[in-house]
Parts: sequence; structure tokens; C-alpha cells
Amino acid sequence: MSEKKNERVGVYVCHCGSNIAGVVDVVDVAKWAQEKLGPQGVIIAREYKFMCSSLGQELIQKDIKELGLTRIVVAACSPHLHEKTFRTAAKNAGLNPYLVELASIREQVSWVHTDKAVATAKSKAVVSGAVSRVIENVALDEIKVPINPNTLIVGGGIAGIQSALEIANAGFHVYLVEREPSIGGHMAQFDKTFPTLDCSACILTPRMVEAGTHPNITLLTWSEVVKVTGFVGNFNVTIKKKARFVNEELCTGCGICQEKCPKKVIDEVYEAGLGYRKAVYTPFAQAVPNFPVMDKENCTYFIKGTCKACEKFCPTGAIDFKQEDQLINIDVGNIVLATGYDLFDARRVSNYGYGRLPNVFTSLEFERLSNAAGPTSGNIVLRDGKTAPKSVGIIHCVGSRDKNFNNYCSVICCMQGLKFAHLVHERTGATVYNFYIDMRTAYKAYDEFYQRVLEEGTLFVRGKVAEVTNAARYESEKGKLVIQVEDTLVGKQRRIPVDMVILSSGLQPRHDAKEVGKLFGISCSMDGWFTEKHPKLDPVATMTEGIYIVGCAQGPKDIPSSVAQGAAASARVLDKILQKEVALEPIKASVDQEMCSGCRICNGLCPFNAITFLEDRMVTEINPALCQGCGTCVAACPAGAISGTGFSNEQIIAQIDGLLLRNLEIQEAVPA
Amino acid sequence: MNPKPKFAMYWAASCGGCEIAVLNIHEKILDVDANFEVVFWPVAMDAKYKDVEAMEDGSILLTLFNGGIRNDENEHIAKLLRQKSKILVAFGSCACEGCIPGLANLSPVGEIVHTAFNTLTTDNPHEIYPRTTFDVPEGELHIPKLSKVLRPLDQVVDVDYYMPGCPPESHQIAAVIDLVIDVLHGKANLPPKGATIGVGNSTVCDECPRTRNIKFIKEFKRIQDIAPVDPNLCLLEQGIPCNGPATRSGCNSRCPNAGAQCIGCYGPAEGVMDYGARLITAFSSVIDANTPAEIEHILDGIPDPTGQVYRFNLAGSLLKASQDAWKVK
Amino acid sequence: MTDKIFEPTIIGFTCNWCSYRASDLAGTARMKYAPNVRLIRMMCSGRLDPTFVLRALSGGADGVMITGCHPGECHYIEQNYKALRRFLLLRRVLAGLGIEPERVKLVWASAAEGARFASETTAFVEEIRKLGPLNWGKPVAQLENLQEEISKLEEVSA
Amino acid sequence: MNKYLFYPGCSMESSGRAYGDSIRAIVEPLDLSFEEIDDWNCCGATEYLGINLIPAYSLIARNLALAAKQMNGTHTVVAPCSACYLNLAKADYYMQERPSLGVKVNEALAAGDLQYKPGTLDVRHLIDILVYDVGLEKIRSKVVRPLHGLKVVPYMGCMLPRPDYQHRWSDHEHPTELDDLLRALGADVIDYPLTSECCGGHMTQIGPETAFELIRRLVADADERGAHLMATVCPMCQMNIDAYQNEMNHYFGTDYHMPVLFFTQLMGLAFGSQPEELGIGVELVSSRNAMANIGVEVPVTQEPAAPRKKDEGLPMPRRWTKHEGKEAVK
Repeated sequence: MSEKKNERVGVYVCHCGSNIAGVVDVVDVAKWAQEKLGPQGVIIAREYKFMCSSLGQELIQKDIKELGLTRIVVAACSPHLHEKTFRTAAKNAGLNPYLVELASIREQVSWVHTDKAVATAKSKAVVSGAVSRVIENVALDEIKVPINPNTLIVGGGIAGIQSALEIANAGFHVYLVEREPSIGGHMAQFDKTFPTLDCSACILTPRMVEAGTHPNITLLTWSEVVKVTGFVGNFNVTIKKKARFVNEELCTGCGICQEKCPKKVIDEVYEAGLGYRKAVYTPFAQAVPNFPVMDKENCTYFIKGTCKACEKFCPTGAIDFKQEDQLINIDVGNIVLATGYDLFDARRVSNYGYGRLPNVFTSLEFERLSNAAGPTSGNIVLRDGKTAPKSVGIIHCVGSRDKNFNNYCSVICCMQGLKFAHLVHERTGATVYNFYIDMRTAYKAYDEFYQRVLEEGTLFVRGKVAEVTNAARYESEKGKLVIQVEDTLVGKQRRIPVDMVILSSGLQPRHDAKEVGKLFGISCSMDGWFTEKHPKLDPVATMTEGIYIVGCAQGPKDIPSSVAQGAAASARVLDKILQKEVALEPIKASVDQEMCSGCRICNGLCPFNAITFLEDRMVTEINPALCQGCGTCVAACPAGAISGTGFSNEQIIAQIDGLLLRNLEIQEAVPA
Repeated sequence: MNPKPKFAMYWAASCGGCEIAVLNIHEKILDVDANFEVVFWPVAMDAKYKDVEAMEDGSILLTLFNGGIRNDENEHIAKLLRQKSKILVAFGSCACEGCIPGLANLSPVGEIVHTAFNTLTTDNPHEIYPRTTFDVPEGELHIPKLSKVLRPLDQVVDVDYYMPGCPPESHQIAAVIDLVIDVLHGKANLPPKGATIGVGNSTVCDECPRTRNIKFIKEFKRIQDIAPVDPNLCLLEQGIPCNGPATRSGCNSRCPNAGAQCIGCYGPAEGVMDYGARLITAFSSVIDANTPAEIEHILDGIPDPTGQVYRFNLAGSLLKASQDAWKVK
Repeated sequence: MTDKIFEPTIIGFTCNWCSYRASDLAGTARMKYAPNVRLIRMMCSGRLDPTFVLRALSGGADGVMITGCHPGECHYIEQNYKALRRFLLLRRVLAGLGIEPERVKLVWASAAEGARFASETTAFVEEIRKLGPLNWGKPVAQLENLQEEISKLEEVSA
Repeated sequence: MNKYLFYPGCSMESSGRAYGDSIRAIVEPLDLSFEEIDDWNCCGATEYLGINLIPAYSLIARNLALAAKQMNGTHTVVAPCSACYLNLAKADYYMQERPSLGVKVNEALAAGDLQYKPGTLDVRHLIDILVYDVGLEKIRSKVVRPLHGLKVVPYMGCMLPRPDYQHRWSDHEHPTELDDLLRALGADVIDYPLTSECCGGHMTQIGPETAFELIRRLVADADERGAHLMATVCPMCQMNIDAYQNEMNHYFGTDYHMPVLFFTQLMGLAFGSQPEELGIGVELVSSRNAMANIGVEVPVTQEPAAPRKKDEGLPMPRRWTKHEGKEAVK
């Protein structure tokens, strides 16, 4: 293969205390590297207790300076742990950081193998591979691109609002895009919030108003993002502003149009299908902005061509039936996705009878039911709209922790169930049963709330409910909903008759999460939640630089965590903005246009639109800023015209030969 | 004037097409005669191996060696000519990477011999097989012994230059001869040793005039199963496995121009380690399916994938070129 | 050598985001698995050039294990599908060359599936152990001595 | 003319003759063609699988093998009996699921020069064919005597919807196919929460008390809801509830009178056939009174309107549809 390079390689084998040295004979590995890999260019091989310690790093730096090392191999832990450490060390000693390779002999050897001889042998191979590879490494420089200080936030729920306010207050501009007519999200539908039971609206609406009136926030409700191009620091976003049929300049939000509109429609969104709204409406009184929207599907005028009641009565002539969708194009540097969740569709659990049995309600329905501003003005009643329940069963984990539906725990259902129990108890004095699998009340003041609900006399049955039926078996069950459950604490099957059943439904990824993910170039987990860059250490960033995920879009969570994430993402965004420019990992593909034949094989391969075909010159070009460095096109190019930095063919081939110890007899290995 | 530099050309396991191609350079052949003394060229003139053996080492300036190494005679001459030549050119696909004869490496020699001498297509009532030695009144006759596999020239001797093609295009041959002559007259320098000469530096698509778009293939078809083939659209785009994307340019995309898919005789592009691998990625990259079942179904459209991607390169491919292939002595 | 059990040498390709992290996790969780696999980290399984597999097999590896994120979970959105496509064609070509396609295996493992990574590795090592050392030159090797072959044939001829 | 292979099952000629007759009556108007499988044998009902797997499966698979030999133009086997349907489907499924079983069964079949490759056939129940192949539209179009005024509880039984190997049913806990079909006939269908509960099966033979309780629940609830009769899709359910209703009454000292008819009998009526052709009247718990409701001219009543009224009542969520199910599950 490639001609012999004359690099001066230093190999450093780490004991990691006994983590490595306990299983791998590190001294032998170092000795072996010095002798056997000498011909390849290894001029020094050392072993040391803790390479990552400052002393260990100084050791390397000293050798770089004194022995004029041009390549470094550190045989220690996984690169994901200390690659940066050693690269920085090299950099400080004047060696390009990308001329350092880590050979993982801890995670990949000493921790997973027991036989000392075998582990030592494998370590040698791994080191040999790293040495062969590092010789092929080339010095790389980070790529710097400027950052547009504007930010796009998608989703006006509490997470999005929080994120928007943080950035706006720091003095930078934010575009807040919301699909619905008003911001507020699910939180605006709630009555009380656990565990403190403060009124949801009372704590949310001030934030909504602030966001709505903030000079640094452009509110785009009843709008959706339709196109995203560009890359971190330089995104170009197209937003569809759906026709409201209400002129926002003229509308004062007086609400007369809603009063006069003759068309009553079931409100599937805000009232969770439990109440009605008009064809022209603002979803709720404190909506921000408070301009109404016209619902084309149901408006009598749009259906029959007559009516126009709203237009007649509007004092400012703001109604505009001619209005059309408009496309808005903006440039932003960072994007925060706060697209939230869908409620699990409880009708899927048919044995709980939701949709069939009138007095089975979902959690969101109950939120509206118990909400003073809701369809029953806060009276908790059966579906007939008047009767108050004497007994209520609250079923936890509906659609969650169930292999038939969603395997994951929806996090909020237990506390939600407890909250409901409390509200029912407080408002109706009814007997309340909670049916749970496990009671999950982690986090501050949550379990205390559980204790409180226990003391209030709510009855807890530990067991997964088998079915909810209105088929009475005994006189006592006539006209009731019977909850059939195995009480796993008593070890008995029980039939508990109640008047009302509340299903504590789980949270689900938005039905269109996958498409949205594609739109922004980020991926979803198997469950459908957006995937974070690192589950623990980088929970709000994504694989795509400059795009962040917060709130339930990233996974089920409660209000405090959503708010925290909203703020966290803003901190990340502000950090980027203040740096003014961003450094991109120099792992990029590039095309040798001399060799490119313009066959266009690679053109369909890039999900980040980094690959463009230059019709005029009939060659393909890769935009380094858009390129994420996956290397798919490099591997695909039939002419071998595309090469990738950081993971070049030469590097990988060399590593293969090294791992197979072919480099020991490299001369013979190359035929003729 | 001092004697003309010596020129030799030899055919090992090959079809003779390369010779024809050389003669196809028309009047240019006169320049060859004018500038060279042809000392050894079995196809064109009578010569004895012993004459060549008698020559002093390095006395031949330029040897075009075509054909792969399939028997001990080929091997002997290859080594002999290497020894006698200053410049040894692996001439034509067979010498460069095995070409069609190289496909025989997929079957054991016994099987090959059997197929050749005792199958329906062969009229051999007495089942007479070749034997390597045979006694005649004049003494014992030897016929060359088949080796286990066919080897490209550079797997047997050191090669100075490679000139691929089945056969190399005449205009390329002419160009190379011009170059050598210029070198003789000090008007040019030889390319670095080991270079591939008489070729373009990209792949066939570079010279192919057909229009190309982003490709999403739902079905691979053999060209004869498509009617009509769009004369102006990329063949691969029409589902025809065309080797053009991975094949070294230099032929002026002869086959695609003629309405047929490229079969890859010019071999891999510069620096490519394994030609077949490039085609594997090329074809799989344009497949428009995500489930194993769908993908397999689409792949069924390529009846002989190995033959498809290694038609000219099997003997020169990474696997066949790796050490152990020849260990058995 | 022959009397003791055959220890295959396997090259494993992992993607930086899922499968390599899976192997890291297997490590931090101290899960034990067969030591025969030597890993190479790439950014994505989509980086896998068939050349790498051929190089490994021709360079003395008895098997190659390719690992990546689960379909639909790729950190580069969909590049592991491209790896899948290449893998399937590559296997067909290998089969044509007389190499058991089972010697090249594709495994999906998410960053959380350390256990899966460990068990799949051990399983693959066993599969390769069963297959024995890679002898892809089979058609060639069958023919230990051409002379014998031909002399055999000669006997047949009258 | 849609062609199907037909596996009648034993009861069709004995306890469930009414079912057989009524099927014959509706096949023609719906231009279906049922080709009976030659030399079919008993499916082993609910008992045999509980006793000895291999012979039981072989017994079932023999029918599949015969059917496979016979299929020309169609690969669908229709079984009108839930037990037969479930057994055939089960055998087909598990022979594929557990290859070892498939091998053993085929060994057994080989003794009779038969063999069956699982997956060759599509095993489906009659009502599945009627609702999803023929379609409610067509059925509605054949109705000449709407069953308005006949209050029916649809009883699917437990063997049909579960286990739902091929995802044939709208829902395996509360399937609505029978509801929809009866509605198409104009009957007043009563929502029946017990539609997929067990009728006792063969417990009537080995533990009557258990069976009685199960039967009581079904009958009591139907009665509670003011049903004139129960419509069923399964000969065993029909027999259990019909033939043992009296004993059940004795046992509990109750006095229920709940006729049980096959849904095909009601279809026949709606299509204009005469009761006697459909075997109506042979049931033990007489349906005479129930039938009176349609025998006489009853004013055309609308289908029950959506429960939501103009009053202050709260709206109900939309009903669950199979189509939505597909999406949700995707």
C-alpha cells in the first residue's frame, strides 16, 4: 500500500491503577511495542500508572519536545473518555491534536476479558493497530463558521416559552413558532400542577404574556416550519403562516366574532373533545396572541358560501375571508425544538372501554373537567354533565409500561393520578381508588404528596387493571363501571364498582415526530422521541450541531424538568451566540474533482444535503460546513474520488493490517 | 548511427486481441519499425526462446507483455523477459489483472480440464486428456503444466508500467508509443515506475455523454430485458448494472456509446485497492429500499454478482492477490 | 495448533455513536465476552467500504463483524441502511468467491445495548469457530497436485 | 363469483344444522361459491389439543393438507365454526412458528401421502369473509326485510378474536364485526360488553357449575339490556347457551328466556328467506316471541342516534375504528 512514512511514534500504555494492569501485562505490551513496532517508527514506548493524570500528560509532552515525536498512541481507556484530554496535551506541546490516537485496552480489553495472556495478546494487537493508523493520520484544523445571533424555537409550550424568554432576556432575537392558534401548550389545559397544586394558568399565563409582548420575541402562532436548510450558525428556515382569516393589524381581540358565530364545534384540541368552541375562535380566554382564527373546515361561510356573521359584527373590520397562507423566510443560527408530546390514545386499550363506556375519561379530559375554566366550570361530573360521582377509579400506566403499547414509563402518570385523586376527593368527597403497578414518586416533594393523598383516605390497589366493564354480575354492580383487577398485595381477583374511571394515559411522541426529525436532520429513538447527543452528559443537544431538543420532545417529563431543559438549551444557544463563531469537527469528506467522473452515485446518499452536483462542470462537490462526517459517500465513491479526513481509507486499512499484525512483516505482505 | 533500441512483445494466457490492437495503430506501426528493432514477437515474426535467452540482460528496451500467467511456460518467459528488458509493460487487461481467463480462478484446474475435454460441447469419444509428458521416437515431449490459478504479471515479476484494456484502445497505444519515442529523443520523461499508462485519470462516466441524475434503482435488469433502452440516459439509471462508474477512463466510453453497458476492461481508477469493492458500493448505493427483503429482491436482478464486479479483475482482486493464494507450491 | 481448539481472529467495525458506545458500556458493566474480536471505530456504519472487509479477510481475519445503530436510529439519520445494502451485496459476491457469507455479520446495537454487543460477539465467534479457519481459496486448494489430477484422468482414457 | 374452500366442521351436520342451512341460504344471494374440502375430518374441537399436541395438530393439519391439494384459484379456507377456525389457524401458525412441530406433523401426514407447508393457506372465519370480502355495502343492498325493531346482542364468543394470529379483527378484546353486520341488516344492535366472553365451552361436560355461571352472566346481561335474542357466530356457543339455559335456570333458580340464533339465520331472514329454510324454530329456547317483533309491521325506527343530546351532556369521543388501529399500531 502507501510508501513507508518516517514518523516518530511514541506509545504510552496506561495501567489505569489496576483497571488495566490487573488483567493486561502492561509492561510486556510496552516492551513488545518498542521492539516489534520499532521498524514502523515507534521510538519510545512507556507504561505509566495513570496516563490521564497531569504527570502522565507531562510525560508525553516531554517526549514530544525532547524526542521530537510526530505521532502519539495512548493505550488506555475508550476515546470517548479521554481522547480530548490527550489531544489537548499534545496540542499544548505543539503537536497537532489529530496526530494522537487512543487504543482502548480498558473498555475493550481488560474490563471484558479475564485470561491475562489472551488480554495481553489482544492489547498488543490493538496497540499495533493504533500505531499503524496514527502513522497515516494527518494534521487537521478545526473549521470555524460565523453564528447568526437569531434563534428559532419550535413549539410554544412551557419548555419553548422558557427557552425563548431566557434568550430574549439575554438580548438576542427569538422566533417562536407555534402550530396552534395560541402558545401555552398542554400546560394551559391543566387545572392544578403537582405536587404544590398551584393553579396552572396562574403560573403559566404571566410567562405567556411576557413572551407575547417581549421586544426580542417574534411570535408566529398558527404557523409551521416547512423547510430547513443550512447548518449550525447559518440555518435558513421557511415557515408557513396559515391563514387566520383575521387581520392581526386590525383585530383588537374583543371576541365579538366568537360570540356571534352561529357554528358550534367540538373542541378536540384545547377542550380535549369535551367541550365546544365556535368556528371562529381563540382556544381559551388568556390565549396569546388573542386574535381568533377561523376554522375553514367548519365555518358556514366556507362550506355554504353564506353567513359572514363575524364579518358583519366585527367593529374593526378585521375579518378577511380572502386571507391566504403565507411563507416567511428567516435566517437563524440555532434551533430549539420544543414540540412536546401527544397523549396516548386510550381507545387502543379497548378493555378499558374508553370511547364505549361514557363514564371512562382520559387524564386530559379530566384536566378540563376539573378546570374552573373548563366545560363544567370545574364541577367533576359524569358524562351526563350533572351527576357527581360517588366513587372514582383512577388507572395508572394506561398505554405505558405495556409491551402491547409503549414499553417506557411515561414519568408523569403516577403524580398525575395522585393529583386527580386529591382533586376528586377534595371537590366531590367521592371514594377514590388508584390502581397502580408501581408508585413512582421520585423528585423533590413528590413522595410527600403521595403520603398526603394516602392520608386523605384514597384507596390504593397494586395491580394492573384487566378490564373496565358495565356488565354487572351482582346486584351491587348494576349501573356501575366494574373494575376487574388482581390485587397483587392481597393476591386476590377483585371487582370494584365505581361511577367514574379516569385513565392516567401515558405520553407519546408527536404523531409526526419522524417527519419533523427529518425536516431538521435529527433522529428519533425506537420509541419515537428525539435522540439527544448523549443521554447523560448532553441531554439537550443533538447529533446535528446547532439543533437542540427540550421538554417532552426529548422524552416524557414533568413541568419542572421541561422548564429546566428549556433554560439549559438556551444556555447552550447563548454560549454559541457569544462565541460569535463555531468550530466544527474537521471530520469531513471532500471530492477530488480531477478524479470525479460525475457519475452521481453519491448524490442521493447525504441526508444533510451536503452533496451538490455542479451541472456546468459535471462534478460533485461537498459543502464542508454541511458535512457531518459520516463517511458514507467516501465509502460509496466508485472512482475513489472522495476522501474523508479523520477516518481516511489509508488510516483504516493501516489499522486493519496493524490489528492483524501484518505490519510486522509488511515488506512480504505487499505482493511483488 | 547507433543500433535501434530493441522491442519485444509476448502473449501469455491471452486471446491475441492485444496484438491485433497493436497492429490496429495503422501507419504508426511504421514509427515502431523506424525507431525499434523488433527482436521478439511470436505473433508477428519467428523467434526462438533460446535466442531470447542468449540476449544479454536488460538489452531489450521495451517489452509489451500481454496475457496472464497460467502455466509454467508463461511463468518462464515472464521471468526471462523481465530479466532481458529495461521496461516491462503489463499490456492489456490479462497481464494487468487477469481479465476473462482470470475468471477460471473460481474453479479447480481439474474441473477446467474436464470441462474443456469432456463435456457435451467437446467431441472427445476416447476421453483423451492432455498429459504433461509424452514419449515420441525423438524423445520425451513436454507440454506446459497448468498452474493452480491464473496470475497477473505483477504477481510473478516486477512490472514497470501497466496498460489496461481488453484490448487497450489503439489511440492510447499510439500515444504511448509516441511517448516512448519522445523519451528516446530526450523530448519527454518516463512516468514514475508502477504508473498506469494510456488511460484517463477518472472513470468511464467522465467520458460518457449520457445524461445522469440522482439514481434510485428499484430493479436491476439485464440490458436485453429492457426495450427500448433510452439512448441518452445513464444506463445504470435505467437499472442496467453498468461498470462505468468504477472503471478507469481512457476508452472514450466505447461501450456506452455503442448502447451497451461498460463491462470494466480498463480496471479500477488510480489508487483504488479493489475494483470489485468499488462496484459493490456503486450498485448498492443506488438501491432504493430499506428492508432486507426488498433489497435482496432488487439484488436478485444481478444474476452473477461476483462475475459482474470481477469480470476483468478477479485474479488481481484483493482476495485473490493476497499471500495465501499462491502459498501451495 | 491443530489439536487445540481453533481461535478465530475477527475484525469488528463499529460506529462511533451506537455500537462503539455499546462496547464501551459492555466494558463499564464488566460484561465478559470472547476476546477474538478486534475493533475498529468509524463514525458510522455507512463508512464501511467493502474494501475494508476484503482487506481484513485477505489479511488473515477469519470473520468480520459490522455493527451499527438500529435501523431508524442512525445518528446520521439513515446511513446504516446504506451499510445494510452494501453488506447484502457484499455477501453475495463473497459467496461467489467461495467464502461462506456467514463469515461477515451485521449486528445492530444501540448505545444502551452493551449486553447485546457482548452476547452477539460471543455468538459470532462461536459461529466462526464452527466454520473453521478461513479457506476462501477452496476451489484452488482442492487441487493439491495437478499431476495427480491429470494422471487420474489419464487412467480413465483407454 | 368469489370462490372459497369450505371446511364445514362436524357440528354443521348435527347440533348446528341450522347454521349449515342458513349459510346455504345466504351464499347464493351474495354470489359466494364455497367448495367443500373432500374427505375433511374433525378438527379435534377444544379438547384434543389439551390432551396430546402432535396427534391433535396432525388431525387438524390433515384438513389443511387436503385443502392445499384442492386449492385452484383460491387459497382461502373458510370455517364457519369458531373452534374449527381457531384450530386450523393455530395449526397453520404454529407449524411455521415451531419448525420442529411442523416436521413432526408432516411426518405424521406423510403416512397418508399428505404434506402441508405452513402459510400456504389463508384460514378465515365466515364472518371475516362476509364483513371484509363481501362488504357491508353489498350485504345492505341484499336486505329486503330489514330487521328493524329486533333487539339483538351480538355475541362473538371467545375463540374467534383471540389469539388473533393474523390480525383479522377490529379488536381482540371487543370486536365489532358482528355489531356492524347486524346493523347492516337493520337490527337494533345493543352494545354488549360480554361479546367476547367465554360461554363455558366444554366445561358443560366436565364442570357444569362453572359453565352455568358463565352462561348466566351472558344471558343475564343480555336480558338486562332488553335484548330479544342473542346472535352468535359459533355452534358451540349456540348449543351451550341454548341447550343449557334451562338447566342453568334450574341451578340458579332464575327464569331467563334468551333465544340464541346464528347470525346467518338473521341474514337469511333479512334477505327474504323463510324461517323454516333457515332452521329457525329448531332452537330449544324458542325465538317465536322475539321474531314477532319483525313478523309484524313495526314502524321504521332510526338507528340509535349518538348518545350526545342537545342537553348539557358532554360529547363522547369518536368510536375506535380498525383503520385507526392500523395507524396507531404502525
